[in-house]
This record gives sequence, structure tokens and C-alpha cells, in this order.
Amino acid sequence: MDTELILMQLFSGVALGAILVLTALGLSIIFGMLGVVNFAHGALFMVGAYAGLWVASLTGSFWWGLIVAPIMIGGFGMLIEYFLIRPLYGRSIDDPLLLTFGLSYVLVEGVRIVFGSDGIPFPTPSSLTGVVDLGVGFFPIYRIFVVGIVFLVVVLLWLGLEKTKFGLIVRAGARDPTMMKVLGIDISKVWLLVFGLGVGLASLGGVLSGPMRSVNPEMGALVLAEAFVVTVIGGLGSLVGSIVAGLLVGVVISMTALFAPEMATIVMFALMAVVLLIRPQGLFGKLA
Amino acid sequence: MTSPALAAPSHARAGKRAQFRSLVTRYRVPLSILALCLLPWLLPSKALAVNVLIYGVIAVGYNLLFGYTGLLSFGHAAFVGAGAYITGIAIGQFGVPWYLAVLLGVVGGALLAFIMGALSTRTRGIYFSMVTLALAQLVYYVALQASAWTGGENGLRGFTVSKIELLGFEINFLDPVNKYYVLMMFAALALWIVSRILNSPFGAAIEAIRENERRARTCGYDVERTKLLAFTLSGTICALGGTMSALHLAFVPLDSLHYLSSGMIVMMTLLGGASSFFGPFIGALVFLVMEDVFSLWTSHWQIIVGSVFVLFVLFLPKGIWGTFLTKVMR
Amino acid sequence: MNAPLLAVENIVVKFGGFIALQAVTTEFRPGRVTSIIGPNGAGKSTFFNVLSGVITPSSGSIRFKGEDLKGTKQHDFVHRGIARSYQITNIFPDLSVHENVRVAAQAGRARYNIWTNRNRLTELDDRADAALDAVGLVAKRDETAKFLAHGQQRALEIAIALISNPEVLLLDEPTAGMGPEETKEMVALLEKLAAERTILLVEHKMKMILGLSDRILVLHHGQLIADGSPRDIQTDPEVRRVYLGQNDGYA
Amino acid sequence: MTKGTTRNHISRRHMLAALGTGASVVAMPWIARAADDTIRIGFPTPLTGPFAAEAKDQVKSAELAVKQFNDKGGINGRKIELLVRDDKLNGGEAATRTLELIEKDKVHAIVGSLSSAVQLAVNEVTRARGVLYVSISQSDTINEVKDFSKYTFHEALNPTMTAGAVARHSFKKGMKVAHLVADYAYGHEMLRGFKRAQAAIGVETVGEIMHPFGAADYSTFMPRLRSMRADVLCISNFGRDQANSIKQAVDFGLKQQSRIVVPVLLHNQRLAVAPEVFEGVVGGSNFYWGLESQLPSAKAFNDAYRAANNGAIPTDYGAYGYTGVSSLLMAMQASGGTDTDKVIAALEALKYDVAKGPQYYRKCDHQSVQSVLVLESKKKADMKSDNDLFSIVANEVPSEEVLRSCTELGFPG
Repeated sequence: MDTELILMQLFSGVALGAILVLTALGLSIIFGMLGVVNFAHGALFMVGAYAGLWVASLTGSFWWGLIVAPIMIGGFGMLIEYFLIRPLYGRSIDDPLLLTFGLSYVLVEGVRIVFGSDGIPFPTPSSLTGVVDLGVGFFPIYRIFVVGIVFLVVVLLWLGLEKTKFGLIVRAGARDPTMMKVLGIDISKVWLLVFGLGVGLASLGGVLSGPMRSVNPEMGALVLAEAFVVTVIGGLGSLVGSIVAGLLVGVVISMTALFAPEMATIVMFALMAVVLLIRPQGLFGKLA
Repeated sequence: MTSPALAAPSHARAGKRAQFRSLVTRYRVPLSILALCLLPWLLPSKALAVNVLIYGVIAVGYNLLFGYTGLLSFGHAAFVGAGAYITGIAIGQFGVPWYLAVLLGVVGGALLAFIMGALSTRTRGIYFSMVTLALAQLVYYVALQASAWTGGENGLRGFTVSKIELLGFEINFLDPVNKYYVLMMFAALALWIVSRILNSPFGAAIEAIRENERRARTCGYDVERTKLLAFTLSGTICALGGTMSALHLAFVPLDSLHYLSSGMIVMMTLLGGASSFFGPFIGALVFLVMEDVFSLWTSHWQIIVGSVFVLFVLFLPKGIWGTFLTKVMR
Repeated sequence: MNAPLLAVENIVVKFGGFIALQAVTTEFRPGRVTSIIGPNGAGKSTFFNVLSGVITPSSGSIRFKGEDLKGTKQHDFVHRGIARSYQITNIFPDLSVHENVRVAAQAGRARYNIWTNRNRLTELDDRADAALDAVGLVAKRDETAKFLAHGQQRALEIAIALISNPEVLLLDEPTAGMGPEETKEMVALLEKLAAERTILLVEHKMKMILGLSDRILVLHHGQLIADGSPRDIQTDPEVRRVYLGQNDGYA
Repeated sequence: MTKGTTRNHISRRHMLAALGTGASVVAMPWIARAADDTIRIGFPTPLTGPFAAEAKDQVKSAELAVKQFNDKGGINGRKIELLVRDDKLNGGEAATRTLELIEKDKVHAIVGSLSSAVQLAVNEVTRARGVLYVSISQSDTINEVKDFSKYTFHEALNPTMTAGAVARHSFKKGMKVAHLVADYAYGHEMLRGFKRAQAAIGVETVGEIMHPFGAADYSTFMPRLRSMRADVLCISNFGRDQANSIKQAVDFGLKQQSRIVVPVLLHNQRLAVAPEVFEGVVGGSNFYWGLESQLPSAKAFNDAYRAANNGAIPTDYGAYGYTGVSSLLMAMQASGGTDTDKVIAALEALKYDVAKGPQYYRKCDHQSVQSVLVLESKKKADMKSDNDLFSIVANEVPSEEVLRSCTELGFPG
């Protein structure tokens, strides 16, 4: 096997990893700050793709879809938090998980009713079609663009969390919600925004993957499982963990695809089992 | 606290309620069996009744962990599937008699539950749910790959049990009524076992862990080991449900291992009422009838099932039976 | 004098860079009430957590009846004879008062019994009732624990700890949040218990400690700075400086 | 021996019916149907899930066939009723629905299924109970002797037929072929179909990649596929997997290097993906509405379908619903009723042409021998209407030659 192919495979792995990071981030942020496992994450990813498509077809531009849909679905996420999740705070930690699980059924079926069960074409924007020569092989321009967006999102998140007052409140709130109350900060507003942010990220992932994968009502199911694996490996609630684990999983899948392609999906779960055996809290997780 | 003051006036009625509850608890196994005897004559079809039986057993087994120990597993489909696959493989590929195949299925499921439990009970809270989910998905993909044994995506088949011998009688197992009552014996056995477990000191121990894990540990309970035992017992009962389903359908679909199948078990349990004995069975009944009725009426039945579930989590977290016990019986 | 029941030697506990206990060495003899005092953050709770197996010390050893407890899991401490209560009430809120104690009672012998009907284990019932009697909660036997008054919940927690018939009883602020009446009742209860077993106490209420204790240990910044009778401690200049000095009101 | 069981079974059924009616008086209104003489056909199909569109087309086609027979006065004066049930694309669900149809609704035959797993589950249930089943989904497995049921007839094509036809009409001697294959039975069957044909033509395989079934991302397979420098890339998977993998192969520029062929092209799945992606992709099919310009029976089917469904055209998997129900009803007509053994004999003897040219069931495995279409996906500019998706490259005439032989399937010679 020549080095060119291995290098190319490594690059594909990193690119795939970037997409996995994007799918895991929203899940990880919501869990990290609110302690809520959003089981509707995959469904919202899918709804985001449809929303992006819808906005793009209304405006005739992919870019409007890319910008408007995450905001729209992020807002929808805030409604979910306000009306459905908020009444569950203070109850069992399992309740939000169960509720969002039921919600995912509703969302998937709702999309089937509105858009049909077949799936809809989502063409790659014309300015991003085609391949680019990396020296070791060809790679679609669009995928490189997605990697760039993921990088941008990660940087913005980091800046937002580390360098702004809001970020400070969010991080403090995650550690000690009662302290926030004592300080007179309305933590419920922070949670609302964080949930909206997480859902917005999920739908951004959906819009971005539209041109790469086919858009259909079931596209979220697999994404949910992938996002779970990445966050569990990285450590629940750890952003750094999600990023490292996403890239790791991407590269592992890619290398498996080269040597034992039929194992490319199973390897992800096997990797998770191994990590759990050695470090039950995940690579960057803290012990409960 | 204001609660004692609130509780005081309803004392007399509370007494009556407690009496009813203790009566129901005492005779819960015979009562369930009586209800099960009538079930096939009350439901639209025998096949549906058998499914209620199977999912009832699975949900009751699952509830041992979810309702009583307080652990939300999203991976119990693995044990249901393991029971079904092992039974099917034993009959179809090794010609093992059906009753032995059932035993093998249950033992195999228990073993898998022990292994998965050993891995997952090391983790806590929400982590536990995700780890069980991911481990069960691993089992799903293994079954998909091991198609020589499992039939892969095509599903496992070729093990139809058309007649069985029981106490010297030969019974036509294709007859839906016969099949129902034979499988009902397994269900009754499962209910009896679960009832005994719940009544045992161990039953009190798992409730103590659900109530307050730290206190239970301070009392001298090995929390991890108790959880592992609960996990294994729960998985074993679910595996029994799986073997019943294999005998019933003469087919094991790969989907039976998928996490959405686990999700369905969770939904049934919660719908009926976790942490009550009858709840999960009632949940399985309501869920399956709902699905049966709505899917004839609209192909978008999932939106109804999903919404009902969301509403239950929000407003009736104790489920149908739990709410009946606390609200109506007041 | 008899041999020490519980002895710790050079206990160090580190949380990351923070040293919560540094080289604490002491021993406890049977049948006395020993109080552990010190300002907030002195390491009292950490010390209790080490003695009850909640945390494993970074270094140092604990010996109970001459045996090293290294590697002993937390849940085994109670089986060996060391039981505890917590600073914040820690009971089984949805179980009845009686069930609270009985479930603790069965932890000793019937932990993994999945088959016997627990109502047949009448011996456990009797023991639970005896423990409730000891803390004066027999009348509340069938009430749901979370509906008890605060002081009663504290008493229940002590009953739970007592049921294993421990030789050493660790009580973390048993009168926390109690009014004067409830505190008086609790003190009476503690005096009764002290007749039969070794009690270690973390408390803030100075008057109560001075009246109840045979011996007082003072922790400050994770170090044992004084050890003696109530009278010795009251006059210890170091203690006055770091502790009593700031809290004149207590003395 | 089998005959004996059947008779026993029927008497058992009568007894049950009596029991059921007895119970229904005291119990619920939904118990057992009255013993009228309607001919009931159960039709399990995945109304929910990724193939719901295909399922709905199947139902419409099947209803059309039933309506046509009823309009002609039914069979011996008996009306025909179609009982549609949602199998949710799940074998367990399908088995339950089939049991209900047989035990409660007392159907005379089952037609349906859209996936291999569902087909095998229904087959298992009908085989054990001696109920007629016309299966309408693709699989090689069901042809083999292990799953054979004398009550089951396979109306659908199988991977050997479709992959073979596609290979015969797109491979040339000396070409280099690369395979991307879904790693499950259906994928392996398609691959085998291609390779059989390859061997006959003299085409070299330059590489073979098995991908996990149900994968969403294929990017990690693309560098290797590209490095194979094949003339033809065969993608042996189905439905969503097909849409995703073709889309990503095109993104990675593989279409510039190789021609993409697939064993089966689906009308509705093509609609779900942009025409640019599928442009030039060649694949097999059982039916395409464009056949009407060549074939009178296709024209007649299309016209009747359009009339019944507001001008909509029938699609590939939908057409199976029509041909499958039609052949069954024709056999019932020929045998004069619903006696299982007589209907089987009539089906075995039947020659029919209802939508796609002449067809008949092979004796040994009950596989319908029929024409296979090879289609090419059109460029957007060449499409004359929204439904003008494919051009017909070839229409292979029915022949047992393209099937695996009876001995190969394990049947005694």
C-alpha cells in the first residue's frame, strides 16, 4: 500500500472527524451546561437540513439556508426548552432524556407529513462543486469548506466561552447553578440560550451535511448514535473531549475503511468499549 | 415541611387506599394470571395478545432495573435479541428441543447481561444510559456481521416450532390459542419470579439504592455489585421474553437488537408506570393496542405515539397504573 | 488502659494540588466520646470521610482493632463495625421510617437474597423496631420518612447507623439545623448511646461539645493542632489563637 | 403428508372460527369475521419508513388489480377484498401482521413485502401454515431450497437477474471493474450476480470494497476506489445507501474516471436525489412506465393506473403489486376458487402478460421468469417531464438461462 493512499486516507479521516465533531458539539454543550441528554439531537439535525433546504429554495441561495436555518431551528430549540424541558428541572435526570426521545418520534413523523418520506435533493452550491488536488489525491471542495466551517465554529465557541461575560456565566453556571442564584443571575435565561445554541449547532450540522448525504427523515438516527459515541469517548460535557474524540473516531474509521472496510462502523463502537474499559469517564471527562 | 399537615386530613381514605394496595400487592401474581387468561378474548387478535404477553414480560423485566433500581438502560434490546437469537439458532441449526432452546436462550441472555452490566454499572447517571445504548449497538453490529449464524440483515429463520409435547400431550403450536396459553405459562413464571425478587431483601436493597445510593453504600451495600445483580436479573427476564418472541414469530429480525427497540421497551414501561408491578404490563398492552389501532387508521401513527409519550413524561410521569394508584385511589 | 480501637497514622489527603489533611496521626480508645472541631475548611469532614472509607487517603494507614483497612471498600466499613451519619440529612425519603431502618438492618446478612419473602425475616423487623425505640421514633414507625420533622429525620439517620451495632459511630453534626429543644433531645440521646459504644463527633456547638466530650481534637488547615480533654483545649493557647479567638461567642 | 396437514389445519380453523364467534357474542365487536364468501388477500407493506413512497405505489397498483377483477364480476361471483397492513419494514412486525391476517382475518392468500427480511419472515409464517404467498421483493436467498415453500411464488426479480442484465449491457470484454458492495446478504447477492456475468464476458475485477450496511458517509472509501482506476464502478447497495454512495462518488469526481452502474434503479429514490448526481448511471429494473411505447400491456396498465390515480404513473416496485396480485387472481380464476392446492397448480401452469410482457413461474423454485429492463438515468436537459427519468438501454427477454439453475439452488435435478 503506497504512502500517498495512506496520507489521503488520513486526510479523509480528519475531514470525516470534523463532521463528527460538528454533530457531537451541540449534544455535548447542552449536556455540559444543563445536564440534559438531548435524544432529539439527531431529529433536530434532520429538521435543520430540511429547514436549510426550505430556506434555500425560498431565497434561491444556499448561503441564506446556511445562516437562517440554524437560527430558526435554534429558536425552535428555545421553545422546546421553555415549554418542554423546563418543567422537568428538579425531577429525575432521566426525564429530559425520555421526553426528547418521544419528541424525536414527533419530529421525524412531522417532517414525513410535511415533506414526504422519500427524501429531497439538496444540491451542492455551484461555487463549491468540484474537486481539488491535494497532491496526494483529489478531495471535494465542499468537504474542505465544511472542515473550515467546523474550525470556525470551534474557534468562535472557544472565544465565546472563554473571553466573554456570557461565557463566564455559562461556565460558572455549569459548575454551580445555586451559586448563580445567590449572585442574582437568572440562570434560566442562560439555560434557554445554551439549549438554543446546542440545537442551532445540531441544525447547522444538518444543513452542512445536506449536500454531502441525502436529505431524508431518517438521516438523524445514525447521527445520534455517532454523536453519542463521540461524546462518550471524549467525556460527557467536555468540549475539548468532543473535538479530540471526533477527530480520533474519524481517523480510526478511515484507517479501518482502508484495511477492513466492512468493519468501518463497528470499529467506532468497539473503540468506545475499549475507552470505557480503561477510562469509564471518557478521555476528558471528570469522575462523577 | 408542609407535607405532614397536608397528609393528615386524608388519613382515613389513605388507610383504605393502603388496604387496597396491600391487597393488590399480595395477590398480584394470581391477579395477573387471571387477567392474562382473559386477554386473548378481549383483544382484536391472538397474535397481538401473544405480543402483549411477550412485551409485558420484557417490560416487567426491564422495570426491575429502571423502575426499582433507578437505572435507565437504553440497551435492553440486546438481551431480548440474545434470547431470541440463541433459541432460534439452537432449534434451527442444532436441532435442540424447544424447551432446552428456551433455557439456552435465557442463560445466554443472562450471560450477556452480566458482561454488559459489568461494563456499564461502573458508570453513573446519564452516562449509564449512553453506555448501555452504545454497547447494545455494538451487539447489533456484531449480529449484522455474523450473518452465517444470525442471518444478518435477512433475519434468523428456519426454526418454526409447529408442535410441542407437554406432559405427554402433543400440542399444535401453530394454533394461536394453544400458542398463547403455552407462552402464558412462561409469562406467569416470569411474573412470579419478579414478584418474589421484589418481595425479597434484595428487592428492598435495590429500592434503597434507587432512593439514595450514598446512604445505601453507607449502610453496607456493595452498590456496584447489587446493581450488577439487578442488571443481570433484569436482562435474564428480558431474554426470556426474547425466547418467547422467537417461538411466537419463528423469526428474529435484526431490528430487534436496535436501540429503537430498547426505546420502545422504555416507552412501554414508562407509559404503564415504572416502579409498580402491574405498570409495565399495562404499558405494553396500551402501547401495542395503540399501535395496532392507529396504524390501521393512519400511516403517521408514530406522531401520535410520540406525542402521547411526551405528554406522559410531562404530566403523568408515574404512568397509567402509577397515576391510578396515587390519584384515583385517593 | 485498653488497646486502641481505631488508629490512624500519617494520613495525607490531597485533592489535586490542595492538601486537605497533612500527616494526621492519632488513635481512639473504646467507650468514649471524642469531638473533632476546627474552623470551616479545617478538614473535619475529610477526616470523617477517611475514617468511614468514603475517600481513600493519598498516603498513611488506618487500623481498626489492629487490622489495616487498606483496600477495604466503603461498604465494608460498616460490616467491620464503623458506621456514620452525614452532615446533611441522608435517609431514604420515600420509604417508611421502619423500612428505612430495616433495609439498613438487612445489609448485614441478606444483601443478595433474592428469594425469601422479606416479611418472613421477622428478626430484622424486631431489630429495626428496637433501633427505632432507642432513638424514640417507634410512634412514627409507618410514616413516610420525608414527612418527618427535621429533628426526627436526624434521629432516624442515627437509628440507621445504629442498626449494624457498630463499635465506632461517626456523627457529622447531628444537631445541624436544630432548634434548642431538639438539640437538647439529641444530646440526651447521644449520652445514652455513649454508654455502649465509641462515638466520634463533628460539631460546631461549643457548649454541647464541652459538656458531652471526653476528648477533643482540633484540626486547622488539615493539621492536628491540639488533642486533649475539654478543659485542656479551652486553655490551649494555640487553639485560642486560631480558633476560639475568632469565635469568642461560642465559648 | 403435506396434504394431510393442510386438511387438519383447515378443520382446526373452522373450530377456531366457531370458538371465536362464540366469544365475540359476549366479548368485543372486533372478533372474527362472518363466514361470507369474499376472497380476502392480505397485503403487508412498509407504509411507514424509508420506502413508504414505494409502499404506497404498491398499494395503489394492487388495488387496481383487485378493482379490475371485481369490475368483471369477481372470481366465480365472489368479490375480492385487499387487506393492507403496515409491516414497518420490520420482519417481526411483518410476521405479526401476517399471523393476524391469517388467524383473525382468515385471508386466502398474502401478497407483499418490500425488503428481503420482511419477505423471509412472511414466508416463514405462510410456509408453516400452508398459506399462499406471492412475494414481491428482491432476494436470491428466497430462491434457495433452504427457504423454499411450495406455497410461495416470487413475482419480483432477483439480484442474479438484475445485476446480470446490467452487466451484460454495460460491460465489454477487457474492461476493468471496481465493486463497492454493501456488506449484507443482498449486497453479496448482487456482487455475485455481477461476477457471474463478468466471467462470461471476460471482464477483470480490479478491486472490491465491502462497506457497512446502512452507512451514511462513504468518503473514506473513495480514495481507494479512485486508486483502482476502473472503467466501471459497480455499486451494489440499495435505497438510501445507494443514494448516499452515488452522491459521494460523484462529489469525489469518480464519475469522470469510471461509469457508475447499479443493479437496481428506483424511480422514487432517483427523485429524492438531484438528476445531476444520477446522470448517466445505468441500472436494472422490473418496470418503467416508458415501456408503454413498446408494449401494449404496459400501455394498458399505465392507462388504467392513470385513470385510477389522477394521472399519476406507476413505478417499479409499485408495479410488482399489480403483477403479483393479478397473477394470483388469474390463477384463482383458472382454478375456480381458493383451494390452495388447485391455485398452486394453476400458478405453476400460468402464462401471463399484464404489464411488462410475458411471464411465468419456474416450476422448481416458483421464480417468475420475466423481462429485465436496463435503464440509464437521463440528463436534466433531456427530461421531457418530471417523470421522464430514464431511457431504456435494453429489455432482456424472459429466459431461464439468466437464472441460477435449479440444481444450483439445491433442488433435486
